[in-house]
Amino acid sequence: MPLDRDVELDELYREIILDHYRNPRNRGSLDQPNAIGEGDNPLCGDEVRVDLDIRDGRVSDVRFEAKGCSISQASASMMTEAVKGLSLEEVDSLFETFKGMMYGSDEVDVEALGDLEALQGVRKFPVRVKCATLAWNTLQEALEEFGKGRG
Amino acid sequence: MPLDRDVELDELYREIILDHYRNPRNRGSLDQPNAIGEGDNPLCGDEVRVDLDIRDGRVSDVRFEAKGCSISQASASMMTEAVKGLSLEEVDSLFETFKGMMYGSDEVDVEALGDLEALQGVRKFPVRVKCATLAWNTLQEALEEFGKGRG
Amino acid sequence: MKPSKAKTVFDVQAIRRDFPILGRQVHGKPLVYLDNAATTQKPRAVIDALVHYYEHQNANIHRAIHTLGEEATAAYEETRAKVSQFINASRPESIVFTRSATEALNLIAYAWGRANVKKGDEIVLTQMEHHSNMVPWQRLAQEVGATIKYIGVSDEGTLDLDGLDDIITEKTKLVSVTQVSNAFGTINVLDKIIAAAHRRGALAVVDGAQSVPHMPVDVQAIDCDFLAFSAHKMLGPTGVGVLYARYELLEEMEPFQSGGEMISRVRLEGASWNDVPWKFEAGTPNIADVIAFGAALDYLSALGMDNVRAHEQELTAYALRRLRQLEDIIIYGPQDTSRRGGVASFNYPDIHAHDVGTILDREGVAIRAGHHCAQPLMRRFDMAGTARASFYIYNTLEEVDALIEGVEKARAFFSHASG
Amino acid sequence: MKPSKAKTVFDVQAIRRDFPILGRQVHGKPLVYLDNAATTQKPRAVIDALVHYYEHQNANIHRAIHTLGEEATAAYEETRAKVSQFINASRPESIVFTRSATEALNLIAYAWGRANVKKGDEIVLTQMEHHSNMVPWQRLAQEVGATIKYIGVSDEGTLDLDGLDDIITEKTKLVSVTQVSNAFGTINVLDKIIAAAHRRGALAVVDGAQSVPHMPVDVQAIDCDFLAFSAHKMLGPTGVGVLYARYELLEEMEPFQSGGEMISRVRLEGASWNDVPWKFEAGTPNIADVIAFGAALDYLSALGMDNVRAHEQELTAYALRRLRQLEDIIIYGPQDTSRRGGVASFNYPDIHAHDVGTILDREGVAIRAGHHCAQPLMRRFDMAGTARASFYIYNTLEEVDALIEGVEKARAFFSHASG
Ligand SMILES: Cc1ncc(COP(=O)(O)O)c(C=O)c1O
Ligand SMILES: Cc1ncc(COP(=O)(O)O)c(C=O)c1O
Repeated sequence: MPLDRDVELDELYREIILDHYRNPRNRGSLDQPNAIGEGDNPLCGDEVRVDLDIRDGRVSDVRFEAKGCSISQASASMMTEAVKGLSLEEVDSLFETFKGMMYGSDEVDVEALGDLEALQGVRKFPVRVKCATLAWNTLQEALEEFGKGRG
Repeated sequence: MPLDRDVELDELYREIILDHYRNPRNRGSLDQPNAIGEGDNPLCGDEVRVDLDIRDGRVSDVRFEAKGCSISQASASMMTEAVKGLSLEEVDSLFETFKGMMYGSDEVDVEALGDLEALQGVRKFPVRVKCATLAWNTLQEALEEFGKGRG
Repeated sequence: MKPSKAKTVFDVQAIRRDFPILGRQVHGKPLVYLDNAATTQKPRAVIDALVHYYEHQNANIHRAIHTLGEEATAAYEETRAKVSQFINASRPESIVFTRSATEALNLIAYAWGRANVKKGDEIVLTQMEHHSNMVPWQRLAQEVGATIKYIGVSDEGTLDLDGLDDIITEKTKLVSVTQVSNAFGTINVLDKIIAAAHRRGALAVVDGAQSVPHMPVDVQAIDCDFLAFSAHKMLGPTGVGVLYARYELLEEMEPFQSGGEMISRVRLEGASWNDVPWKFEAGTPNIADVIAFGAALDYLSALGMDNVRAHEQELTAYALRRLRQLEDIIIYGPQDTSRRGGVASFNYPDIHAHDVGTILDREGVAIRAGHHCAQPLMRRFDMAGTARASFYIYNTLEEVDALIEGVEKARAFFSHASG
Repeated sequence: MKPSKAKTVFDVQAIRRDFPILGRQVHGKPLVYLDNAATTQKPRAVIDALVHYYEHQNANIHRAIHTLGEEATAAYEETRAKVSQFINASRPESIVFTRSATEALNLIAYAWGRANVKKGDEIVLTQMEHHSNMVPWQRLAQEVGATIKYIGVSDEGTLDLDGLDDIITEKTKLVSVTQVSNAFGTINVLDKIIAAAHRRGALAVVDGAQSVPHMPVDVQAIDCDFLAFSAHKMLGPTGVGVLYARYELLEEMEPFQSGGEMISRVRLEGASWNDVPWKFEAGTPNIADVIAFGAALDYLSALGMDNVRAHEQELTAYALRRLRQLEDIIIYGPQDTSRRGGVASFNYPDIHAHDVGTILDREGVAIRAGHHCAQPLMRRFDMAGTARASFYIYNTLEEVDALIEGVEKARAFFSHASG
């Protein structure tokens, strides 16, 4: 139904998002994670869990489990791909850039986001923004807990 | 200011009411009441206390103390005059007639009310009806308590 | 497929004209509002009642000696009488105004529960309760050391009443059950449960948030001790809830909140309480909205609650029929519309309800997607949520068609996009 | 006597045109509304905001995936941000919406008080508190075995702060004081009291029901821990109250009511809570009225709270001046209008306030007569009540003249009638 296409909707559900939704990367759990985050969105019931293996200040491995909509699952999957191998500082700064994009700041260098840039279309759907940021917030909490444990 | 007179207001504050307000009858307390009622109007803070001496099923003596507006005080004063000497059944039936008048029932024999009839004008001022009935409700509670004590 | 030609029980087009919001467009499409279990739209008469109040009568009530205050007080108390009639309470003093059904349930838990439920006692709920009829009891139970037992839910989404006698026992102090499930639409048969509660000396609370707006409800016939519901789910304004209680219970109970309006005397040493029901309405109440709620009750009474029910049943039957024809779809709750309110709750196994909701919204169709504040029920069916369309007096068969088209579009969108 | 020619700080006639109710007649006379401490009238902008909401956006909030729900949620949260700015809170999450100031105070007593006030602890109030800031603490104290101590009131109607150090002690857990007396208009100087409370490790609650509507209030400057006020006393709709609390306190506190909206996860075994402030807003909130309250805040902000205060001070000074000229009259509270809000509270020794109120009403003048929900203060002055005129932005010097004429008429009526 080409004549009937809804451009904003196509922007929300970009092909790459649907691909991550259907074929999630890094789904599952780690045997011995040294940081774990659990998050949920009280407003819609989405739930996510992130397992991390952090070595020498870097994310050496990461897995996720999620119940939720295509956006929250795709976002979680894309996030794990994006952060694997990054230093904790790099993760922080990537999250800042990502939030900047989701909350519509103009100064964001979307180039730096790689595939994550595909989530831009969510901005037009304010209620879905929380779906896109859930995994990231959960990751951040896990890293904070990890930081405290060492601190 | 005769041209400026407000008929309904004059009906509310009939001369006889103002007289009872200024020169209350049976004000005070009894030395040995065998029934006491205390009532208040939570909405405006009016307070009334009724002391009764009941003998052989009749109100042989009655006194009241009241804090409140002209209507509540005059009504209490007029009530004491009206019930003194009546049998408890007669008090009941007088109260019914009185309530009938205050709540606008058409079938009321106002003749039977004597001076109390002067309180008719209060009907036009719904918020003041409670002021006029306070003493009566208090009396009734005292009689109920008395009845229980004997029952 | 064309909409059924069956004539509905009242003139829906005339009703629609009474609801200004139904003229609105969403994303360039006419609004199709199917989220009525969350809140309903308001007829002109209710909006006008608010405007009239604020333009002509606005004043604080119960203690005013002036004309505005007198008029506002009379109008406020008139709604109490209307509510009482609407649910056939034996007297208006059985009606307490709260902010919401939620507050009404909390009031019971605080004012009755704290005084009457003790360590070792039991409270009986069902697995399909709305969080508002679950969390207040969980907190009460935890605080006093009581236990909560749940009546289970069958695969069909109905209450499982086998073994009721093992659940409601001598230890039970209170049974609280929803009359209609907001998540699936299941109409619960209450008489067995309430009779069992009373037989054991327990009180029966009915959550009427989804029943009172949609069908005739008679508290004396149901024989409940408490009933809670919300004005905003039955054409009324937001911010008004109702607690019905047997008058004697209200008399025995201590107040919940305290302050202005609910007192008789206050001294530095303590206070005594006003009469029932004002004892339970501390502070300035939501005067304007209570008064406007009266207009909502008038509107529903004029339609007749039997007709409201019949209209919703017709829409629901049609919606279920059409949904069943969609491939792969899962529909929750009883298929028999005589046992089901105006709710259609469904899922595609491979499309999340949120995604269906978003695509429907682009078509102007407003449904709810999620757990519907009934997470334990969702878990019972091992899912995060459902897509839920819920109907009311102004909905039409054509709007059901729009829903179905939207659902088909969601399906097509996801398969097209994947293709 | 002619009204003072002093030009008021803003264009009152223009303001009056914004208030539809001011065109109303009462007993054939133009309405003179001087009962603003009980509730204020509403400008067209607030009424329009309600109508606009119900005609265009009405939906349940926070969990909706559809456009109406999204818009309603944004508008609701926007008012939270406006309230936060209005009282200079450090963040919007410090603002909890309740039904009323009364509910805000009860929320503190239940959710903070029950957890933190223990047997033998002390709570400090004043003798001039409104019942809403007295009875909840009395009940709390009775329940846990704490003691209430009162700061006394001088003959002038001000707080007696001598001996404050004997009243607020190591045992004090909480001090709750009104910023402005609703009965007399006294403005209380809070800094000494709040500093004393904090020095002893107690929390400070401010009842702002009569201050926030009438003067600039800055919670950070006052340094209070909690502040309570009501929308309906500041041009807003009925049914909305505000609790401000320091964010960290809200985080520590357990919820008050529970149910929908305020949860994070619910299981059959128990629940966990949503973030602050939603944790404290159980059930469907009063969405429409919160949104319309935003329009009231805009209206007041546009006028400027300094100007509101200045206008009321001018009216009050004029009213006190004229009242003082009446023979035999007794006026309560400070005569110095810099220490007094827009309230004139008075009595004739031989005419009851109700009788004055009734006669004024016949002249179209609405005042309050009675105990003003401050019975202990009335007892302190050994009276059942007072007649109280209270002013707001739309009142004029001419309306003060109407008040005085009415009072003279009451006086004449009673002496004429007795003659
Ligand atoms: C069954 C049921 N109970 C209680 C409630 C709570 O109603 P409110 O949010 O108006 O308090 C709802 C509303 O969703 C409901 O559907
Ligand atoms: C000083 C004060 N505190 C509290 C209240 C209670 O306000 P509400 O009735 O809106 O809860 C009032 C209102 O009369 C008041 O004047």
